[in-house]
Amino acid sequence: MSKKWLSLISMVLAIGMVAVLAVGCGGPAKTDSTEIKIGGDFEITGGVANFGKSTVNGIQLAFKEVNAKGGILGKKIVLVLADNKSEPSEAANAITKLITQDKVVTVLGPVASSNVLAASQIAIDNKIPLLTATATASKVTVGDDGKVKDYIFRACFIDPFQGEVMANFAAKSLKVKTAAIYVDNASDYSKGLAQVFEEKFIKNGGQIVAREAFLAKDTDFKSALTKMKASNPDVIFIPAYYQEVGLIVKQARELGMNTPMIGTDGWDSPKVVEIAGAAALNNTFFSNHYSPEDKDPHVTSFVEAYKKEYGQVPDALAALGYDAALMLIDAIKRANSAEPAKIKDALAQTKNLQVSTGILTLDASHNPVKSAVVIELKDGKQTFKEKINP
Amino acid sequence: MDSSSFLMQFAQQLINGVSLGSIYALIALGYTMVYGTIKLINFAHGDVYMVGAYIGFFATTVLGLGFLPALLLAMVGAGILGMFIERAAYRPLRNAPKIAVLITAIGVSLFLEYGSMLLVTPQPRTFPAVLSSTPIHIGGLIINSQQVLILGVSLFLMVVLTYVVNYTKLGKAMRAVSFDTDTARLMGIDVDKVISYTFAVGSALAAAAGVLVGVYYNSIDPLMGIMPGLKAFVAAVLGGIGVIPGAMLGGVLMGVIEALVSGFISSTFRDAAAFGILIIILLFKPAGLLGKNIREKV
Amino acid sequence: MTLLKTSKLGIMFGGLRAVSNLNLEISSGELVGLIGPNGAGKTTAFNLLTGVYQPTEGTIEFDGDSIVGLKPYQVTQRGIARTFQNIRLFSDLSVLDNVKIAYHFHVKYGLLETVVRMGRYYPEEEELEHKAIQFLKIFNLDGKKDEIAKNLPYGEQRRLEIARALAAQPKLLLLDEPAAGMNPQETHQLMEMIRWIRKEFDLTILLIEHDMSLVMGVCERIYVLDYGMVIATGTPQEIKNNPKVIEAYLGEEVQ
Amino acid sequence: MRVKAKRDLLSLGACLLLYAIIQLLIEVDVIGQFWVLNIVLIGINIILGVSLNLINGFTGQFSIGHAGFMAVGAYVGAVMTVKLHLPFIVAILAGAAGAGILGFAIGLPTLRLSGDYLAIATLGLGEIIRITILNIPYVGGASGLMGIPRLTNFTWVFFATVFTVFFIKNFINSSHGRACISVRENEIAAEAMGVDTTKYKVMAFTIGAAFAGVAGALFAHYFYIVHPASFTFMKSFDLLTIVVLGGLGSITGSITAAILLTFVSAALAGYPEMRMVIYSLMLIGLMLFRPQGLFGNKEISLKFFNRLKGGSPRDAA
Repeated sequence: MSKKWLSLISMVLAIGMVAVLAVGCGGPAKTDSTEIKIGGDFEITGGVANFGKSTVNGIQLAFKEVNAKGGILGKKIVLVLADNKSEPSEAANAITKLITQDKVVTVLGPVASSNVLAASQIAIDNKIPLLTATATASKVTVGDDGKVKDYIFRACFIDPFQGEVMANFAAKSLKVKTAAIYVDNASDYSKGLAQVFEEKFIKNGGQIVAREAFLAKDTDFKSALTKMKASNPDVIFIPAYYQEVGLIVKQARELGMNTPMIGTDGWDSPKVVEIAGAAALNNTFFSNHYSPEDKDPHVTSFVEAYKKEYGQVPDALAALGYDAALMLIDAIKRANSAEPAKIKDALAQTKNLQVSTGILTLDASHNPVKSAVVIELKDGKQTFKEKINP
Repeated sequence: MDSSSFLMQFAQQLINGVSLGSIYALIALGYTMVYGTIKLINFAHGDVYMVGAYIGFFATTVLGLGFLPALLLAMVGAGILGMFIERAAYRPLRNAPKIAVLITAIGVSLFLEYGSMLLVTPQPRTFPAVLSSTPIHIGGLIINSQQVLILGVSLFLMVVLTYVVNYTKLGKAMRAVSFDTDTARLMGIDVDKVISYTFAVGSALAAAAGVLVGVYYNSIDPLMGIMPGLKAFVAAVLGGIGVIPGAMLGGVLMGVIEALVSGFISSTFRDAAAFGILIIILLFKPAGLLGKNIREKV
Repeated sequence: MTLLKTSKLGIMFGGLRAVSNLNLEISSGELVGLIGPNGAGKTTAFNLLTGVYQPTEGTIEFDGDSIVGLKPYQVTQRGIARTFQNIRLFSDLSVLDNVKIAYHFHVKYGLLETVVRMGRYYPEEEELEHKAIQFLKIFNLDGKKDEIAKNLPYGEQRRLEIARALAAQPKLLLLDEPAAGMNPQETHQLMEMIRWIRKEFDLTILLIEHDMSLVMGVCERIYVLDYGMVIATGTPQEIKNNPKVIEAYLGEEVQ
Repeated sequence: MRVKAKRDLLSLGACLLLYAIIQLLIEVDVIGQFWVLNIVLIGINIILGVSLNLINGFTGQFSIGHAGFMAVGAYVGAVMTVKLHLPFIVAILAGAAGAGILGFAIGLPTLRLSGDYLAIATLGLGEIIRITILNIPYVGGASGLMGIPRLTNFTWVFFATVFTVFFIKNFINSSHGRACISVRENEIAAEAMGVDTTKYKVMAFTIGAAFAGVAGALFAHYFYIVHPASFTFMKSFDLLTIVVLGGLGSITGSITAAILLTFVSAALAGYPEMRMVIYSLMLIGLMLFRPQGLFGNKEISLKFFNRLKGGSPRDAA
């Protein structure tokens, strides 16, 4: 490469950087009266970028649909995205930018509970509602003092609910006495569920015979599985996301473990079947918001629309993102205003809202009350096992 | 647990460890080769491995190729990519401080990760089953045919590489460049070309690893190269970086350590143990297990 | 009074005996040369004396104490300073800083005084600078005190290295081929300077040199090393006429 | 000398003035929340960059585990306020002490290694620290430690930054600092000149780690939560980038690079999908353009800048 060329590239880069700086420092964006700006503080890069992407896809689909129908209050709804690099401090940074620079009226996101917790205080301080589609930790909506955080909402189950559902399912439906827990040590979602499951399972008279951990993005699970096999559990609880779940189930079966395996809504993705293979997944169960067998038109139309838009079947995060967007749209409509305080009040009163995953009502703690279903994977097909009401 | 079942478990963990370790070794081979020649920690190596896996993925799914053609295509593609990276990002810095090149390597690594994320989305893809996978049972122990294949391939490549480095003209040139770049140039060796080929070979190896791992775990994503890349580097250092059999030894050792720690101590401390053992070994053998400790002449 | 005494000093590298049975005895104030053909073990002997290598056998006594097992910096602090065959300056630092660093272990102020710049910091730094410049003056380098060491011409780099070694205020100065790469005129000046600094600083000097004119001209006593062993010792005149020495240098006569 | 003492006071005065101006702009809301946050981040990054520069740039020890020490400072600091209800200043000092002690304990054995081996060892140590934190339920493990009060503000960060910069600048310009630099320049010659190289390597490492701890404690008390995800080896790489981009052995360089990179990151927040791609290209471009870093190992000598940022050209004291 010639020197000249090199310095040319460097010059271009330097100019580009200055330009970026100039744009970035350009101060608060102007508010356009024909649109409603919603912030999206998401994991676009970094460790859980795939979850962030799914959730954003779901949200954007919902916004697109509503805009195609003329928007709300006569305005288009626009999602302004900011990346939090899958990291709490960046989540705080991103939400600050969204609120103070972009002047959004509500913020959707982030995915991980820890990132939501870092962002939520800033939302509260600025009196901007924050609606997370996916953060399951109880503390997200309720403070340490036990008070409900005014401006913070969520669209997903909380850890205690799903953990209890699966603990009960293991004890009562599978009638097992011993369980092993295989947890993603880097994920608060996973750890939160594991903790609740353990408590409830023991309360139901069960016994935890093994606790093993992996780290997100691991690909080899055989060592821990071999160890688990030796303790001979009746069931293995794997509160994790589909990519790792697929690999774990596959490798467990390869090691000759025919134990039933159970999990939570993170399992919901066709990838699980693709990775593990249909046969390996027999005798596995997980809790979810809805069952695809459920021929509810809301479910099928969502799945179809999503497939059409992105060329893939939605996973649980996409569905929850879509639901969160629907909740917000509904709240703005009911508030008949795009003022943050009014949106907040309307969100709190969300009731019997039809979303893709069912009928949703927010309780006093800003957590959705909706029934869960337990799904069995049979030859790669999701089949309805039982329904559990909260 | 009685002693026989303990032994069984121990043996199974060894199998798990060796199979995991052969994957580290496969990636470490390319790492160590590049380092051996130009003393650069090529942090983008793990990402070239990822790109290789994606080339293999698209070759099998879109082009409908079989395993071997896809593997070759991935190796060629990654080889070209490797040469390009070296040409564009590393060669202009040949005489710059090493640490500057390291930062560039980190830049390249980020570029590959997030560039691919833009191109292929961050969602994982599933590799089609282009190779059969049959569990083999040996008296209660279980091993997968693909694991045997991966181990075989890495051993094979290790032997081939050792041969190339020690007995071929290119290998001799590589060692000459590694020993003293300026003298090598004076001896009529086209240093740029040698380094370029080194990157091509190293990257092709990474791609081979990527495709094999893609088939074995059948799930790939744009960030899949980060941890294996780091661990492979650790493995290479453990074995003695720059030494080809060292990469193999280091890789297998890392795998076995991880398996034994998860199997008998605690899986939560698996990675910490791997790094810890690396540090302890370095303190006693500062150049790694098979590395020669070259003392500065005073 | 004996300043340095080694007895049966030796070191093995793998199977190679680089230095063996080395017995040196140097009195205070002496100026001694250490010569020998290439690979005779001269620099290795220096490295043994300064703690860079640990001997596999034998003893080193300096100023009445054993210094075997000490680290190089401890040896220096006891009073042995050296220069290197291949110049080892702090090449990106200024000439002045090079000398100041050698002064380092005489500085008394602590970390706290450093950071808040109180107490002994300013007075000592002032004195340090003053002394460093004094040393540079001796070597005629004070005019170049702010230049970067690696930009100096070769001869000046050699001088700077000696100045730096002197700044460590040693009792014994080890010079490893101080005249290497110098022209006869420079060598001559160096010779004068070596004599002068010995007198001025009341030093004992041991030097390795290939340049016979320098060794013969300046040293009072010479040790000749071959294959790691002392093969002769004596005054320059004695050495010149020693058949063993001639053989070592010119090779064995064909029989 | 008198002149130099006077110049120190002068730059200190300039710092106070700068502080007053920015604080005023914040009070009257000319600098909004977002930029306050980024100024705080800049301060924290300066502390991290300058302290890592002491290890990498001045002492020449290739360390890439700085995020680990930052993590220790953050967690120790947060435990002080959240669990033990101690005042903020105690948290900062405890964070510094915790990271410093760990730096000492780790540095003593590992600094025998050199070059790339030291690099990989420190990288490994950083990861070990993070994994260990993941496994301590007392500090929240994977959920992070929550409920940390926001005690850090511009004032704290500003003065901590000024203190760090002055501390390290004064250290470097002392006999101790020169001993550290001599280790970088030529370890064998340094030993031969009576410099206890191990001691100075460990000293630089300990001081660097302690300041990373300060930065960690400030960081923890600004973002309400500390989480292991904030301290991965990517964070260490970011910090290394600050040091190398600014110039190894240039304090003002690290300061400039910290400001530049934080601004770039903030500016790129508006392009979430392209952000890392642009960032990585910039990194490559800047390195090709200036492999020795923005300032090499020189300090900026423009007086106004020097006073403004509290840095100073290396005085030939």
